[in-house]
Amino acid sequence: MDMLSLIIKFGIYGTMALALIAAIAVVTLRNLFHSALCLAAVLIATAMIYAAFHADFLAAAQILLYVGAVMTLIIFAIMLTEQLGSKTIRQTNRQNLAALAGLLVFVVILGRVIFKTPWPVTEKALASKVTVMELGKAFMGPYVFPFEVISIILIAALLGAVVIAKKDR
Amino acid sequence: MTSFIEEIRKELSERLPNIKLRLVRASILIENPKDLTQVVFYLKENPRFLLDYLSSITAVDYLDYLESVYHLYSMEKKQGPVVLRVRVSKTDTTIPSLIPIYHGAELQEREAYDTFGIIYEGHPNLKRLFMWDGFEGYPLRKDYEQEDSEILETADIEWLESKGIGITNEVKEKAKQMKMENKRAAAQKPEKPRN
Amino acid sequence: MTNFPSKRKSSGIKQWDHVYTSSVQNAPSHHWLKIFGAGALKGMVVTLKNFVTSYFRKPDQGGIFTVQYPEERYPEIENYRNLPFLVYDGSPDKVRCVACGICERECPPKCIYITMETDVAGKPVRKPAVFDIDYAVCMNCGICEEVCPFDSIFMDHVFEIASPRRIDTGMIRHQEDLLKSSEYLQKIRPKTATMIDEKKRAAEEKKKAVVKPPQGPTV
Amino acid sequence: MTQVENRHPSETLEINFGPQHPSTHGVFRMQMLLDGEKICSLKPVLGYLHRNHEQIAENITYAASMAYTDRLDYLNAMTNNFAYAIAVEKLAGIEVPERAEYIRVIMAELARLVNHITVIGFLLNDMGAFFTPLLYAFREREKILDIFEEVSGSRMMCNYFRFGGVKRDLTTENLTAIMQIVRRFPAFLEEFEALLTKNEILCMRCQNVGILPANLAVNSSITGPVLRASGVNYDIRKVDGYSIYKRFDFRIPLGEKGDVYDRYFVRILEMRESLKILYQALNKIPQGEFLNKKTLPFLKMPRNFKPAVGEAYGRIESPKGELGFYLVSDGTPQPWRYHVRAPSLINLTVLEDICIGQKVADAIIILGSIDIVLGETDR
Amino acid sequence: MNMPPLLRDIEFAVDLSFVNAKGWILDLLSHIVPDWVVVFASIVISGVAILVLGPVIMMYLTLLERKLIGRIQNRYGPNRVGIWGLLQPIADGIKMFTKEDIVPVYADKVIHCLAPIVIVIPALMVFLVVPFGERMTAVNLNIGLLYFIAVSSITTIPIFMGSWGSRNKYSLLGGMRTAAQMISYEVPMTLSVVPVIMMSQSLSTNKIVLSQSGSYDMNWFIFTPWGIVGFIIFFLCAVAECNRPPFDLPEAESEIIAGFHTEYSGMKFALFYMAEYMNAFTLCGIAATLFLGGWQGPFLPSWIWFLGKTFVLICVMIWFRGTFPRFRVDQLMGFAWKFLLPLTLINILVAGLCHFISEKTGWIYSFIIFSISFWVLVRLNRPWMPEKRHYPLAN
Repeated sequence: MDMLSLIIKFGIYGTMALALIAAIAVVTLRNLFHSALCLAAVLIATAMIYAAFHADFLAAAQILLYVGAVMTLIIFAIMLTEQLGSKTIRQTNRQNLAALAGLLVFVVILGRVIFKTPWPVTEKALASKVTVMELGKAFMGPYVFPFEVISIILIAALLGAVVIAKKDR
Repeated sequence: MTSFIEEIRKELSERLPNIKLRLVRASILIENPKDLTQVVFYLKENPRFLLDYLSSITAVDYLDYLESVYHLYSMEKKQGPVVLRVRVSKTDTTIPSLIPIYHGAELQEREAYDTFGIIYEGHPNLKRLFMWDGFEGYPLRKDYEQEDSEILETADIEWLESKGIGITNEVKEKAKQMKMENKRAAAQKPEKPRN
Repeated sequence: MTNFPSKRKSSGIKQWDHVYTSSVQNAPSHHWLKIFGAGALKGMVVTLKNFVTSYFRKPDQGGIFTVQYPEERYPEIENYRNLPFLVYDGSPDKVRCVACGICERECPPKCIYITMETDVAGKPVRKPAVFDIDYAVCMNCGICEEVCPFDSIFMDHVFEIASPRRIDTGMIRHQEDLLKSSEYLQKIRPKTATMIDEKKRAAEEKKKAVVKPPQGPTV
Repeated sequence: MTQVENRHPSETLEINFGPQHPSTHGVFRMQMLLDGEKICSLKPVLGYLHRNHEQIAENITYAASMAYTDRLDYLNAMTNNFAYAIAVEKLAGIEVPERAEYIRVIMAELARLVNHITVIGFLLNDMGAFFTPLLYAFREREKILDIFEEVSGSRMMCNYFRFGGVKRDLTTENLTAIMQIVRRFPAFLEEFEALLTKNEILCMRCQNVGILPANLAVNSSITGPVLRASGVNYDIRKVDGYSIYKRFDFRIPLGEKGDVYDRYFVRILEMRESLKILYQALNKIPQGEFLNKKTLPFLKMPRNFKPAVGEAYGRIESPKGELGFYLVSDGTPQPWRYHVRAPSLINLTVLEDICIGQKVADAIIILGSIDIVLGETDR
Repeated sequence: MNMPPLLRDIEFAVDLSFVNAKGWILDLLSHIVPDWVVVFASIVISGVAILVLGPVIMMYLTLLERKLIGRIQNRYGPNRVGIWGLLQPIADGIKMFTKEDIVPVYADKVIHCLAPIVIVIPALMVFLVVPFGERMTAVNLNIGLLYFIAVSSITTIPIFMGSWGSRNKYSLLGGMRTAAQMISYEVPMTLSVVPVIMMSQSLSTNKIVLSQSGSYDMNWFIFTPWGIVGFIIFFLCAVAECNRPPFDLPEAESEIIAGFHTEYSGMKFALFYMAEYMNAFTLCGIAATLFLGGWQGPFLPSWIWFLGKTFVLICVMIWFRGTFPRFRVDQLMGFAWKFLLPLTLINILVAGLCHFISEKTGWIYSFIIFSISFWVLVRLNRPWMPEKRHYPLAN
């Protein structure tokens, strides 16, 4: 366990901690714009974790899709609806007890799932680095059907958006 | 040129007999301001004159009455100016606005109102054109007394103090005293230059 | 480049038309030539030409026409007028000005202030005691130079007199700051100075030729 | 279940394109109500440069306020002096000798060239071309302003015209210098047009933007290139034929649709017409006195210039439109009433009608193409 | 290449001078410190190189731009500070440091101050994948290009933060325009890169450059039919991506004062400025890598070739700034979605076609396809084409 891997381990734990803090901040911050930015921070932190585990395509895709596109649209929405963004609207609805109970139930279920399922960690999977070439082949090879179905769903979403936007012209 | 004015005057007196007109210095004076719109509308629509271009509206202060002068041209027939005049006393200064006939009169009437105080009825938003809305008085009238910027009034002193500028006491006394006699800090009229 | 129609003989409007109608406007615009980017490319060619010619062309043929102000200066233009000054012949106390006050009256923004000097007995002497010009108010229109009957006030060529504040920074020039010698006038305004000298010489000859009894001083 | 009206009105943004804005050509303010980028309403607010020019003119003599007319439309002082000189000559009945008329026409047409290239330069600046067309225009403008400086004494505040003529005669060097400029100007225009006229982005930004129909233009008493761009043939040089414009062969370019592109291109064609006038005037300028002998004493004593009681309205075709002076005299050296008919102010009446419905970027260009100068608008 | 051995050694040495320098430092260090520190040191060295290279490039790009635009407009650029104005960037830097840092009263302080920092990070991160020379890529990622596109898409968020944080109507408008422009120009940019990836069968920038070597290192991708069209589209999108004229809507001085950085002054404004110029440099670098064969070139050392090509592309960007007026928002978006996007799809089709048929016939087919598609697109975008106007001369 030489020093370098130690530093890297600490780095990973650091980013995980950062992601956790940012996630909590998203829920608790009053100003909506701040919480949107914390959401972006969470997404970038997860991308960093992917990169640390050598899933570089996933990291780049995560940044490109989530931070580049989804976050931009969320912030766009916040900026467009004037009242939503500026005034700090009361976000809590005073039902702390119910929320706490729900949280406990959720944590218990999650814990059992994590410890019960046998994670099939094979040596080969850890060693081999999946290159983009293989991903491409997989998309066009065995997984071509789900790939096409997703594209159809996206086009449907696109048409829906156009119809809604066109309605008030 | 005068023959053109004569011709118009003859035409007007025939067509609109009940309107009193007078020729003043190669221009047509309409006695009663109220029938201004009728005359102008007639001149604009009549195929012989077609005065479709209102060049300028000017207000002039002749001490005992205010006068509004209109220069009309015809862009079709490229004919020279037809000058109309309307006189109105200093007290009730209302003249019918020409906006329904000429869209171009809007800013010029606002300017005449701002500098001379002629109220044009029917003007969509008759506000002051150059001065800020809180300005009293009409600057281009002959009897307008300009405010003297050296002498401070109580209102000025309050504003200055709100901005944190110290004022000496005797200036304040003078302002209070002027307020008692409710005199305005008016500048003396520029004395006639020595001939 | 369009050359000039000097040699063309046909009179009337046709003669100028071909020279001045813009060649771009009636350039043959065949359909296929009108590809989308053609206009933009032509614009870029113009800027490229200007970029290249700026290195070796003379100033007015597309070269660089900047004058580096403090080092290089623009050639002095004789008729330039900026801020008046008073002229004296010989020594500063022999001022041409007789304090008649015409320029004070005619100055549009009223920035000249003159008081006539009175000698011991209280009789007015035809010389100005106080002659102030407020350089901050003066709009250098040159009317004082035109109306002065005694050719004593002229427009100067100095323009580097900026000052940080408008009031009490010496912008109100008193008589001693305004006085400049007639040689200075000759240097900056040669044409007007020579014209005034001829007028003066002609007046002397007329006076010598017709010996008239001297009238009283005209106020 | 009632049909919920889901279309909540998107909130409009109230913006002030205020006195300090890089492209309002001076201290002019537009109160705009924006729905996204589209303009819902636009109120011009004036008065930031109001110096009460007309009251000043009533306290000083006729000759003194000639110096003030330079400050009306400070882009071309020569045409302001020309209009004021014509008005006073009409009032007092002074005629102008031949040579002076030619000098006046030459100076007025040079001022028109300066105005039109500067306007196109600033219009391109508003469109975003980073100062390049403006600096090409300024290169030509410098040469013409040098002529003005040699002749009148100052580059922009010329104060060159006097009642009955001009202040100083044109020497032969001045004439050759002007001929030099006129000779090289078409080449500059070729280059300027090559850069701009067929430029796709300029066509995209200008064509069918801010269309001013002809009848609305006439009804709102619009004059100048803006009116001619809408296709109305009305140029005071041809209509009144004041001064000696009747002797020159020149044509009036008319636009087709009255949008920003037409106003830009009509100004370029007008520059070509001014070049024709300049060329003919420079060739036919006679010798002779440059100032009417009768008005010479008034130069020395402006106080004695007391025109007869009466009124006069003199107007010329200034590069911005019809510039008129309405003077009423009561026999004293000061005018009783001095009113300036400012083309910039009156051309603003249509600003709101054209801009409604256009985008924010178009409003800036439309204002640039109407070409107002605040000195003349606010007086 | 049959070059005399001596000349080749010199060229080789000069070419890899920077790589050798780093290697020399590293093995000097390895004698002193344990090996894991050496790994760390190599990261630090390349990091420091980028952190120094970025701002210096930005400073001298501003000077180059002001000089070139000055010459286009027949005037000198800055020449008062230093011999040809060479010290001008340093003077600007000092000015930026000493200028007062104004934060508007109602501004959202945290976001207002965070925005300039967040915008510089992606601008610097992109330097990782730019291949400066033979073995001089900072990190040889095998998804280099995807990394570049992902990181350059982050710049939208700080611009939003800037426009929202400064609570100013003009910057709000600027923020809206930025979002519209960034999203609508990212799509054609990504698609115009696809043919390059298809032909070089890899996302790593190094492999892309290597696949463009060949006889005299000159068979660059731009010499293929789809390469030209792809290069033009990529370059236009690059100009739009870093908000430079004729696509500089977000900071249109004449309309919305300075767009999203209206309320910024002093060092914060300098950071925005730096991010813009670094984006311009990296985008030109990537354009050179993808289409002009990166550091491939017959004789000169590799990094001179790369910097030369990027320099030429930057001069073209500055040339655009000196010539063109600005698009309007709807025309800008229309140009991207209705003109560039279909063209990139057709370009991918032609690239595929060229892969399977021979060189010569490839040119003919692609010329036919492109001219037809170009004509159809121009026909479809009829409202934006310049109309022919007739101006009668009445008298």
